[in-house]
Amino acid sequence: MGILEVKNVGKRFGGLQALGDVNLSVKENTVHAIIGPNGAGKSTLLNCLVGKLIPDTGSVMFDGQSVLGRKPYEINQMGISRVFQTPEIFGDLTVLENMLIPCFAKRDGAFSLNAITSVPSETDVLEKAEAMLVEMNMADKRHMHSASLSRGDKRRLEIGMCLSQEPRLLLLDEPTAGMARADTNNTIDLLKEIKEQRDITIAIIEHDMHVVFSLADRITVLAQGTPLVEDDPQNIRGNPKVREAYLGESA
Amino acid sequence: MNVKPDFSKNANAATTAPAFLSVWDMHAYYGESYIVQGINFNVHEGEILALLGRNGAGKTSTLRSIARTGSPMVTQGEIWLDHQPLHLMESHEAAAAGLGLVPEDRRIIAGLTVEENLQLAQIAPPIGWSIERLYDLFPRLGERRKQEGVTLSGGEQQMLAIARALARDIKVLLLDEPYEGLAPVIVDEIEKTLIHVKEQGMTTILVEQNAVRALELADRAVILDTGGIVFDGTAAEVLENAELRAEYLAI
Amino acid sequence: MDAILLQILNGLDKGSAYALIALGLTLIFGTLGVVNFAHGALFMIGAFCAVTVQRILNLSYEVVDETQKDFLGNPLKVKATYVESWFGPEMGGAIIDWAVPIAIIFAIPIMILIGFVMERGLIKHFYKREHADQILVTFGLAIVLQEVIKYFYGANPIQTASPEALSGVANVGALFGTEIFYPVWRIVYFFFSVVIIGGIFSFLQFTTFGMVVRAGMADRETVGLLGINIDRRFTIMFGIAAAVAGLAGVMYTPINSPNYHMGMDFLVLSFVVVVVGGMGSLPGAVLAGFMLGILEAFASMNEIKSFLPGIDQIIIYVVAIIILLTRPRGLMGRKGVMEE
Amino acid sequence: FTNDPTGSSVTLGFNVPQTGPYADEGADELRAYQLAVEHLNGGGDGGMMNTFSSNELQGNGILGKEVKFVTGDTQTKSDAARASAKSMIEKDGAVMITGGSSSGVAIAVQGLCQEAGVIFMAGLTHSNDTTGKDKKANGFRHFFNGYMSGAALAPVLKNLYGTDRNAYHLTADYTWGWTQEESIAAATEALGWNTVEKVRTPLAATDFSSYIAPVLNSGADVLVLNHYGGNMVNSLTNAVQFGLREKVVNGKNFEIVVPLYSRLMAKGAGANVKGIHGSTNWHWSLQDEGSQAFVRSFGTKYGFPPSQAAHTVYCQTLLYADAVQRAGSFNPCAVVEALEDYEFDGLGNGKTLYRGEDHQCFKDVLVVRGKENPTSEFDLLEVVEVTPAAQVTYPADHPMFAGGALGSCNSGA
Amino acid sequence: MFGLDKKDTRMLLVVAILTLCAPFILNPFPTDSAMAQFNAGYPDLMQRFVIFGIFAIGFNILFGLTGYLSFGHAAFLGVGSYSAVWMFKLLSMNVVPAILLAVVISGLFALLIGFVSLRRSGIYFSILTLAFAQMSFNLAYSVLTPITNGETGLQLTLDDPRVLGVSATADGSIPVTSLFGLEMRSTFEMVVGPWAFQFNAGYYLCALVLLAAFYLSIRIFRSPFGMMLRAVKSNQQRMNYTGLNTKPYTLAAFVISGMYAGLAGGLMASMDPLAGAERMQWTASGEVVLMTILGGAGTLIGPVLGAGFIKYFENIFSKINDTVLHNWFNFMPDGLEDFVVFIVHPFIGKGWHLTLGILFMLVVVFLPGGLVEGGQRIAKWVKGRKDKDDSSSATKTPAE
Ligand SMILES: Nc1ncnc2c1ncn2[C@@H]1O[C@H](COP(=O)(O)OP(=O)(O)OP(=O)(O)O)[C@@H](O)[C@H]1O
Ligand SMILES: Nc1ncnc2c1ncn2[C@@H]1O[C@H](COP(=O)(O)OP(=O)(O)OP(=O)(O)O)[C@@H](O)[C@H]1O
Ligand SMILES: [Mg+2]
Ligand SMILES: [Mg+2]
Repeated sequence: MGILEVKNVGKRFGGLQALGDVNLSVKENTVHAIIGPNGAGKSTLLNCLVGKLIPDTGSVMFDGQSVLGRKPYEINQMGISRVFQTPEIFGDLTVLENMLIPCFAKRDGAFSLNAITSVPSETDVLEKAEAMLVEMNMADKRHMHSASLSRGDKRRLEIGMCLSQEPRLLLLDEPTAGMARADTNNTIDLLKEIKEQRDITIAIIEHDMHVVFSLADRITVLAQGTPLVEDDPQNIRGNPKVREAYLGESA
Repeated sequence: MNVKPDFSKNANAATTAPAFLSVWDMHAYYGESYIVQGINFNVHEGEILALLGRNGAGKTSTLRSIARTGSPMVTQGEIWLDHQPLHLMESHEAAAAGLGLVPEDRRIIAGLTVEENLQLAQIAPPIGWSIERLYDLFPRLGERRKQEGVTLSGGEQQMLAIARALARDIKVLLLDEPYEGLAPVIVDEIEKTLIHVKEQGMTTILVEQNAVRALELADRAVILDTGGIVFDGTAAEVLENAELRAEYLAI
Repeated sequence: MDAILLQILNGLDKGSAYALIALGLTLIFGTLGVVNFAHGALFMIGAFCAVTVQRILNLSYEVVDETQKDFLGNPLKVKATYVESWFGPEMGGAIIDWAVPIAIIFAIPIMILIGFVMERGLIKHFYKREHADQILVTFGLAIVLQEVIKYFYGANPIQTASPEALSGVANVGALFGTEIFYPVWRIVYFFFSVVIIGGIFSFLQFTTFGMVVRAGMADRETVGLLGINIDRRFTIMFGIAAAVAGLAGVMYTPINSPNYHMGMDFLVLSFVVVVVGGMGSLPGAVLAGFMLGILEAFASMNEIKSFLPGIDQIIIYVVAIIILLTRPRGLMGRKGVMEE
Repeated sequence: FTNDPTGSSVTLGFNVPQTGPYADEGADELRAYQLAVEHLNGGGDGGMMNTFSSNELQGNGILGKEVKFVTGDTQTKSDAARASAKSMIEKDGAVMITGGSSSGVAIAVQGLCQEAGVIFMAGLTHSNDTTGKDKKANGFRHFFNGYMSGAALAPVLKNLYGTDRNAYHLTADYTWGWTQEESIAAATEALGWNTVEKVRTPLAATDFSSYIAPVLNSGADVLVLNHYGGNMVNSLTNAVQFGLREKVVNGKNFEIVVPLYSRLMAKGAGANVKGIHGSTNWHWSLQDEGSQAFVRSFGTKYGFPPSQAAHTVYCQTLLYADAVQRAGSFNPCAVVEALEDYEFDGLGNGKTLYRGEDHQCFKDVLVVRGKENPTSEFDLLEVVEVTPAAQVTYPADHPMFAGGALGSCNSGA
Repeated sequence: MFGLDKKDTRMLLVVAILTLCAPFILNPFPTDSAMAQFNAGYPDLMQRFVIFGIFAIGFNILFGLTGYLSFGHAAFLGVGSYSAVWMFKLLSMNVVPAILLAVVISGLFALLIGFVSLRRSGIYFSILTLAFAQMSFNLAYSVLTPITNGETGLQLTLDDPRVLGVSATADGSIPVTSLFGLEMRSTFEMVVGPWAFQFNAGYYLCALVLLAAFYLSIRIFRSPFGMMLRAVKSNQQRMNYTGLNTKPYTLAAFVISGMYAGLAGGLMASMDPLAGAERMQWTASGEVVLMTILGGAGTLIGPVLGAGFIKYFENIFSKINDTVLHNWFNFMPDGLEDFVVFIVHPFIGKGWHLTLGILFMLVVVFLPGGLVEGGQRIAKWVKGRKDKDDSSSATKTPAE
């Protein structure tokens, strides 16, 4: 049994069957990559996992509990964090504040009327956020408005925010898109390290094969809403169907 | 010392190269932060220029300055496109003069369908590729012509953004990370298209994190770092110069 | 039965007034995204165009009539209008009588001009600003316009009658074989509204203008990058909206005597209509206008008031609340328009 | 006592609506106040000071002190009116507050003046409550009220329209409207009229079509509009639009009655007022000496005749000054004593009494009609009947005025 | 100090000094001078300044932090006023129970309206709140007259029960509001040369409440709760996917700001025991919106400034009339005097609205951050002249 069990999930948008019949099992403490052509339904699948969309059919179990029918914040409190395809951060807040919010959410739960203490006096949370900023190599930008970060930086910030929640399952939707090569490599290292240290499971969507092959323990190829194959990275690389439908010559 | 060339006349090949697009001593700010710090470069007709640099180097800002978006604010400098002074124009005039930008966050217009997004590009002359021809290039878009543009998958949106630029008859195409989020096969497709339009005489500036890929396509390269130009030469030179690659491109 | 038919007519008539005012507002507020608290003022200015035309046509010189005395006991100065002395009492009288329809001809260019000036001079700088700032600036503008009108025309209502030929009542019931008398001018108002609403619809529906403006609303920058001069289109849109508001005002004058704060009276209501109709939707605004008009007419019937006292005072708000709670974006709202 | 004027001048507070729907009435009141102050200080032609039955006023101010005034804006809102009155009392040291153009405001300010210990001379307020359940010892009203309108109108209506009538009331849904509706209905029912329906209309309504339409089928043959200001202008206009005036119901011509009329309203409703009856406190066309004197000095100064609001407040200013003069003191309690049960003449409505029990004034009430052929823009109403004071007088404990207590005068000491 | 950082402490102290010395500061002109017209240091207006300041501070907790623009906040103020007056009628003239009840009732009312309205966001939310408030106003004006006394407003009368007090005083008047015997209207007048300063018990009570309210709002702004609210404004989606439930956050902010409004309403009734229905009208709700924006939404001190600004105009400008103008300008030759008066005339007295409208426009156009930004610019200019090479201004700190 994997920590995440997706069974027979289907989703239609009007006339379009975006997800056909998806079965997926993600093992604890592995990196599971989902790849596939554009519009294959990868992001849609992720949306079904975090409560952004409700699948028409099927079930999604996380750690033995169903996530369907729960609000996004409840799912997150169960231990699932998500990085979006286009960065979703608090643009009006500073980088440090962005980092503080997930730390508070982790400590205080979904709601807390903590209106009397001041933020600077919450040393434990502050320390944690600062540490995460250092880890993400963004400590020098802590007082910038996050809206004015360059896009690569926004993405790194978002990853940091999710990591600081210490999720059990981290969902990444193209985390390195638009990231400079050096940072991409840093991110790969960081994710590897985190997986090792923190006992975390990662599901990642990526088009950058360099990232996929350096990280993934297992790869599912999705095409037109249904899994084409699921296998080890080596076998996927060699699979002619995948090469033709997805990788092209450049792989 | 640089001497300012006279762009407005038919530039004399002897003094300066017969540049098609010239950027001269351009400075730009976001509010009070000084981002583009006095850059000069030329692009010749029909060539592909790769504009490279780390995250936050100022690539996007440079493209947006050329396209006259107003943000960042260009405080000084001249931009000439085929003897037309872009720096005196507003963005819609620059677009009419022959500039097309594929912005980095795609900027698909909410509330409009795929087809309307394309039609919108053909309201103001000059008109380029027909919508049917664009659908031939990106069949996925043709299949989704009635779908609201912003609900497309990430990669599909990227296709739409590129198609929208081609829908206008442009002389210079500014591409801000066009491959981002695209499946490798599609990237191959687009590369072919770029070569095709280049053969027809289109001039292109390409910003791309996948530097090797960009350099293999490009004729020349400009490398930016913290808002200034640190290298301007042929693409081959960059590929050969390991030091340069390591320092600015981390490859 | 007749009573119900009559209330339906009343509802349609009220509704056409609401729809027309809301239509102008939704062009600015629902489409351009500017919270325009000066819209009521535009409506009011339209009405005062009619007042002004009437005043101009009534411009007169004084003739001393020794046989009569004024309130201080001096010989009475009798007024004679220039129009009548130029065109003769017959023709002149007719021209004065038709002041309100004549005002329409003047109001269109004037209102468009006011719209242009307002947009170019002020609103243009506020598209990107927060709604709060838009509220403050347009509210300030509304006060200023209102006070200027008050300064010149006073605070009391000014009677502006419809032409003799269009006043009085007509038997609408003839269509159904009964007798239902309804004021002619209100019927005119209804058809006028339908024509204007239809005209605006077809303009925005059958041309790309509407799409471009909507696109510009969603993302000005990108539309600019596609070579479209969005500023100019916004200005035109504003001019149209001002003209629609102004025409609604001109036509409304014979129904209720205009005064300087009539705009404020309608302002809140028109915002409610637009939002209930759904942001960004023209048909929504029109539908909501008619719906609220009819409901209001029914709520003011004695039969209903007697078991729900005061319902006519709150019916619009009650309906608004119910609709907004059951339909997240009003009747026909577009996603993403002013939802944050 | 509060704000005892110690210097060479005394300050009065004129608190009128300068913004909002009654701003024009407020402006006219201000003109009359200025005129009154001018006359009190010995300027101008003296106006009604010359016709006033009391000869105490000398044209040298009040008790020899020059009269100064401050003005404020009530905005026709109780809150704003009280704020403005408070600032006159607390900041400017006014010993008397006067003005207003709506009953709610008058009652609210009257309450304030009672608490603060200054005299309040109510301006235009027609609700029975002002000198009924909300009466206050420090407040006096020169204007007439709903009951008096009914009492004055009833005999005229009887003569004109007979005793067999079905009346339909449209009433502005707030306290003034209710008291007027009650008064008129009682007065007409006493004639033998039948009240078909009493319908409340929202104060904010601008289009009354949906309230007018049911009148057509109700069997009523008289419509009573208990509306004031913009409400009345619109409801009357709408009623005429719907052809009510041309209708014949129960074999009789359909009639409309507007119990409280003013010239400014008549102007707003234009031709629609022609032939419609109502009551008013005073009209410039009155031929008595006092009215003539007032119209002359007002008309000469401003170029048009005064409204009833202007007349009311002018009288009140003179009456206050006269009372102080007679009492020999600005002390509110002395003024109250001087005004209570004071009878005088020469201020336009014949012999007038300020009744001590409720501080209501009793004088002749005018029944007017919209003029068919006005000779000028001011000549909109004609007086059909001057109802003598005796006919509109009621006992102080009349049920319509029950509840509340006058209390005792408060000098603020 | 007080758990605030240095900057906030300084601001709190400045506000404290300003409010406590207001009777001096607001009366800068000698009583008999022509400029005395501009003096605002009399009890009623000073009370209004601070009461509307409280109202605006509360409104800003909702609007400034979460961006939810309520167009019905006046309803809570009205409800607070009515509750307080009822307390005076039924219980006693002591202001404490009245104010407490005002806060509690308006809090409950806010909970109800907030719970429903917060199901929508953006303009839809604004219109829902507007609809609720307009309904309350219309009903208060007519059908609910037995509770609200309609148009006239709820007033005290001589026959109210007042179980813990007296219905009428010995000399037959209505008793006055007090704080355990200290009458709210008692005023001590201090005459210094040509100046007269008034120290009013009611004002000082309001001022202390304002300081407490202001202090609390600083704490809220600087607390994790305040940060969460700003995050809600910035990106609700991210909030949800970060495991935070936005609804209770916004609802709590709504209720808190409703209670502030109720507090203001209760104080208003305590200073002047009358509650009018117009307090609940949309124009009143609009006024607090304008105050907040005019002062600077999302800043701490802005709403108070905005409230003062508008109230000053309403009460001072509207009272300038032609006679006053002639007094000011009578040093000029006659013709010129008349001309100047003629020019100024439309803007004062009954034209005060015109001036206010023009000022609204000028402020938004030239000071996008409201009056606070004006202050900041002046401060910066002064500072810039002191040390020209201070270049730390590049980073934009959240304004206060
Ligand atoms: N709200 C929607 N309405 C209609 N169609 C939708 C909607 N959302 C997604 N789709 C369609 O569903 C398909 C799957 O989209 P999805 O975003 O999951 O693709 P993806 O695998 O993430 O692709 P990419 O790699 O390009 O991001 C796409 O074809 C998309 O156009
Ligand atoms: N709106 C903005 N306001 C203020 N600063 C900004 C803004 N946008 C970008 N910047 C800053 O300008 C600098 C250059 O940003 P730019 O987006 O041009 O970089 P880039 O080279 O395109 O980077 P990337 O590869 O990450 O897209 C960065 O330091 C960024 O923080
Ligand atoms: Mg995707
Ligand atoms: Mg970039």
